[in-house]
Amino acid sequence: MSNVLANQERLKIFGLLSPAYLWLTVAIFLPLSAMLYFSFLSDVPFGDAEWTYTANNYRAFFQTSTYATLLWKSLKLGLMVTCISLLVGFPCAYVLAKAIKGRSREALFLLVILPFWSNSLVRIFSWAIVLRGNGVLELGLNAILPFEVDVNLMFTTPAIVIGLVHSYLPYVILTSYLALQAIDDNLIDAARSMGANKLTILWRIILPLSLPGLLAGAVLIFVPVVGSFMEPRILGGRVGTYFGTVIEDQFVAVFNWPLGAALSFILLAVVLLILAVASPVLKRAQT
Amino acid sequence: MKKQFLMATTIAVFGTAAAADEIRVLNWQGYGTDLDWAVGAFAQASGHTVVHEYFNSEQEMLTKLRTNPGAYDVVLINAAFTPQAQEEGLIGPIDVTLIENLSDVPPDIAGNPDLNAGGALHGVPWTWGLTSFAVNTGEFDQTPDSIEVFWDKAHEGKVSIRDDALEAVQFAAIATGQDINNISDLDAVQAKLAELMPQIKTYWGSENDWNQFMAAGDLDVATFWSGSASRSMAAGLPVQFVVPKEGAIGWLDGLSIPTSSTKKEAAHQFIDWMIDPEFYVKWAADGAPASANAKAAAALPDEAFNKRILGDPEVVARVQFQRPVSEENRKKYLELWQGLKAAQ
Amino acid sequence: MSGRFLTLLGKTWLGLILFFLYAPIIVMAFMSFNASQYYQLPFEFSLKWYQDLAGNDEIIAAATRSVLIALVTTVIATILGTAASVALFRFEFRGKRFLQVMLFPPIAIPWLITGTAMLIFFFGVGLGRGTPSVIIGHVALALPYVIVVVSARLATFDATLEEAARSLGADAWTVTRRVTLPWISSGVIAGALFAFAVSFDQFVVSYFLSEPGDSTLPVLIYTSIRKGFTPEINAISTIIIVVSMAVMLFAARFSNFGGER
Amino acid sequence: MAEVSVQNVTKHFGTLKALNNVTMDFPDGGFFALLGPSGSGKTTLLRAIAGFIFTDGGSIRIGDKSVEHIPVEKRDIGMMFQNYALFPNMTVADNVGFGLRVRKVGADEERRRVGEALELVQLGQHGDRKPHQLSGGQRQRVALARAMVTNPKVLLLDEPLSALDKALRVDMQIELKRIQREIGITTIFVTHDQEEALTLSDKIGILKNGTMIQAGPPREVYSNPADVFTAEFLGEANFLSKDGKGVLGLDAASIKLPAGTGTNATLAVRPESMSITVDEPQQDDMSKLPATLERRIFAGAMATCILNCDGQVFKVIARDQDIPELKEGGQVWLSWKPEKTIVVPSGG
Repeated sequence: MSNVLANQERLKIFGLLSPAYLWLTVAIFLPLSAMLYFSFLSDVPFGDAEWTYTANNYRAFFQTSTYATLLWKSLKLGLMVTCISLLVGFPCAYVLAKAIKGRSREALFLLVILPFWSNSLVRIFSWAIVLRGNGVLELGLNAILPFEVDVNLMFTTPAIVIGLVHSYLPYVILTSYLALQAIDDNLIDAARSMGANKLTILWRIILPLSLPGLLAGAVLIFVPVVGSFMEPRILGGRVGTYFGTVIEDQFVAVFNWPLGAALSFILLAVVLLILAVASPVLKRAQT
Repeated sequence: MKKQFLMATTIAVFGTAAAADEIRVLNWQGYGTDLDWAVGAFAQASGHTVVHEYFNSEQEMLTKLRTNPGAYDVVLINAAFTPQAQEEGLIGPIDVTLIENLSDVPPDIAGNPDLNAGGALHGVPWTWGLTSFAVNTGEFDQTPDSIEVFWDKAHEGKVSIRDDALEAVQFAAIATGQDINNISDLDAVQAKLAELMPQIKTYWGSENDWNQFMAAGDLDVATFWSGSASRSMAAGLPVQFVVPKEGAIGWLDGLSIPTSSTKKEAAHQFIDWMIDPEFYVKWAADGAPASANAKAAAALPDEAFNKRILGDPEVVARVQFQRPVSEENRKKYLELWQGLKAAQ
Repeated sequence: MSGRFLTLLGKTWLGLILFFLYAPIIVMAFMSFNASQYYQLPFEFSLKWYQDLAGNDEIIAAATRSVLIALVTTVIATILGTAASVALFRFEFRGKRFLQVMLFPPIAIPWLITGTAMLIFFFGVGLGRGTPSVIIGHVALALPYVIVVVSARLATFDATLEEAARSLGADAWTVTRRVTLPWISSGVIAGALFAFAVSFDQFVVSYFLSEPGDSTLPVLIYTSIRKGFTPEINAISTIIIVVSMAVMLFAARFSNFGGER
Repeated sequence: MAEVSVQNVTKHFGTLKALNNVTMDFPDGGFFALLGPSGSGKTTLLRAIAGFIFTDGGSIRIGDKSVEHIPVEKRDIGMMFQNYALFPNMTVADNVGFGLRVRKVGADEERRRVGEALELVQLGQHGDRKPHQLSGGQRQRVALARAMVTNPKVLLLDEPLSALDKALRVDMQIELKRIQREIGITTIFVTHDQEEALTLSDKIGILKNGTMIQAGPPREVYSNPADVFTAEFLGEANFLSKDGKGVLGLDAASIKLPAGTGTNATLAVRPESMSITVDEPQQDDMSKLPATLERRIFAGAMATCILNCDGQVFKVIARDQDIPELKEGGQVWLSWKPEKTIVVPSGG
């Protein structure tokens, strides 16, 4: 009896999961495996190119301090962008989920996601117009403020952070919103009836209950930001060299795919390691 | 009208106005071959239509050729890469008898050793130009004549070079008085670039970047390509292209036909049209690199950028043309450049 | 008193953030009406770029193609992703953790690398280039986002609701349809919006996998950077944003997602 | 423990008058029910007492303190929610201890009082469980313990039993009453179930459209409803007349009315007040009516009969053994004592 049930369940799991994962396998996992294979070659095996198996591409990471320095710089950038996005986005999601009701909430929710539907390059270039000297920000501030200010953020780390926070903020707003919306308002009322003030409610009830959403948002931000290259390159100028831009160079400018792939897999390994270390800590925080 | 007539006669001479083909051209975007009027005139005269695909680096172009056999009929290749493409068997020899305008290309260009890799012409010389620099005329009373302007503290934070390892290294080689194709003192290059870094506001990646930075007043002086400079000047930006006394990097672009092309005849016709003076003069009016065709270059009006600056034999004498770079050197240059960038 | 003040403060914050999110969009739209080709200020009104755009078949075709590909991608990725999320949420089985972890590589590895890998692989297995390959790639890139977003919503789902429904005699499918799906609908819609955004902004895969002449809007933008793109790009982007805003707000009027519990 | 007093409280939601000049006293230690259909304002009133809603006018006192401007968290109340609102991220003990921790009573004190509270609701062994591991009835007890553990001045219950099934509900009613008696806390609960209200409370307030229709002990509101609505809402009633107009062509002489009944009053009789006999009852002091037995529904000790009296349907509930054996369609007599006729003042 239970065997039949187990079989049925297995069939169901298979039926629900296999389309998505089959798709991912064909279009992502197998290609990435091929890439992993390439990362151990001396050259991409196209045409008449000669190649041999080698671990040199991975060794390259350790041979100069350049890559490690840049990876560390990228990790710091990822952490900073993630923290800022969480601090900025969570209150937004809270207001959206708890303070605004009905139709206007849906409309606002859509408005948060809509900027995503524009081309990222166009968005980044628009930021450049805002942030550069004599740009929109400076003109705007000088129009409002009674005194003259010089604002030229272009080609600085703050410019990169602004651009990245802008690109990824909707993720954290969205996932936090979904989690917050699921919190029964009665729980908040119940806590108040027991004498809890707003801070206690936030700390003891709302944050723990919305933690899955916050974490999903944090992962969705941290992971791609560490490998980002477009925002740093365009908005960072001279200071915009990061691990992602070096990988991009290997693929776009130099076409040293084996080295680029090796660097990408090192990035992936480090990111997964960080998530693995962080997940039990965060899981404990939830209870 | 005259052009159509010309084209018609060209084709009549070949006597091969065969069935209409669709030829696929692989090139930088906005680099001559994809001009609407040019493609339209070609289609009207020959019956062949033209479809474009673009690349963003030479390496990408080579990869596209490798991974898409049969997809392209004409490809633009920088002479410094022609030997590699030829060695890999990606491009085939040109049938010179099918390209009538080739007779107007001076022998020293047509005989370029890189274009003639493997002992036969593999790239029809099309355009050439310089990688030097341009200055914002509003920031200079007198146009500088030395590359040392990049290291001038007066322009600190208002300088830009392209984010390209080879170009950066060759640029510094010129500044240190070395042969760009045979750099003997790489340490001097590195030191010179390290000294340059604090001067730099940002790197530029594309003509678009360059124009926007200049237009926004972010830059006083930046490396640039001659063809792009002529376009920017034509568009009204207050810039002046400079070929300094220390010299400049020269490059030559050729049009090649992939071995795997199935429409070679139409491809030859298209290349012939591309080096036609008729086409070139009209193109140069909106800003184009210099033509490899002497007759085309001569047909330019006297005030034209390409005639004024690149037509000057004294200038040409200072140019060092790029030769193929070995894989080993390429890696060395990249490491050097990345190390410098990462240190910022 | 303080409650009302906090609410006001919160709404002001939300307003500020919306302004931040739209700042570049507004600038983008403004620049489409600015005469300068190099995005120079001060602003000088002109409809030139819209006129140019009307005559630019290439951009219009590319934009249309992008929208169609994004729509197809959204539908496929949302259905497959939601099914997978439900399975990951509802069942315990060996290898589940592994499957969840496997969602990270597509997000963590820059699209550039994934796109290149696809190119090589598709080339290797002879799948070749063309719109089907582009869609296969887009769906694969959008799937992890859909699964992560829908799972985040499911994680807040009270499993006892399902148990309650089943105890009332509803079969698994009915429970899914009547209890689970309505609960996660806002997550599914959010996932769909993300899938659309991922596909619509995706240039690497389209760049490598689309047939010459069949480029999408991001590919067109990416390849034109070198020479410089004109504010025509701003014009088409502005039109797309305005139209999607209208469509979405219209749809929001007649749906009830993300609404009351 | 304290008495609660609500005086002339008014609350608007936009144009909707949710509470209209509501007044009711809740003496110390009593068990009170707010009863009414949905939308009557009973929950609004409870939430106004709790402090979730600030009223537009009138006064609310808890003990000797006027609380209109005091927010919930400072009112020192205990509240139990319809779906219990247990914190899913905390154990049972942490849920119950939440209010104590907020009050910073110290870890030992907290442990002791949580233990006591859980003992009181007979869940002493379940402190380490998470809410989702409990049954519906257990959750309800946790919610109750949580609401009481801080010794609040007043205990507010919002439809506390509505999520339970019938059998469990009756058990919990008894349990709730026992605990309330034991600690003697002033308790106000909202319900739409009249039976629950009648069973549990010392005093019932009946609301309709935001207005307090009647407030009084259960027996009083049951037998002397203030208006037709109350009469109908508090159990079933067989109407003899409405607003002075006879609902059936009754032989007026056969119905004995209490003295002083106005001519335009509404008259009704509860189903359990009527007797059924085959022969016409001989007592002159009884009200009586001839009727046809239409259906007889057996339900254990009791039975429900549906009768037709001149086109008007009456319902009678009586002990099964007291109803004569008759075929459906047989002729019978209905009779009841005159004081069992409910006289509802007109215009109520």
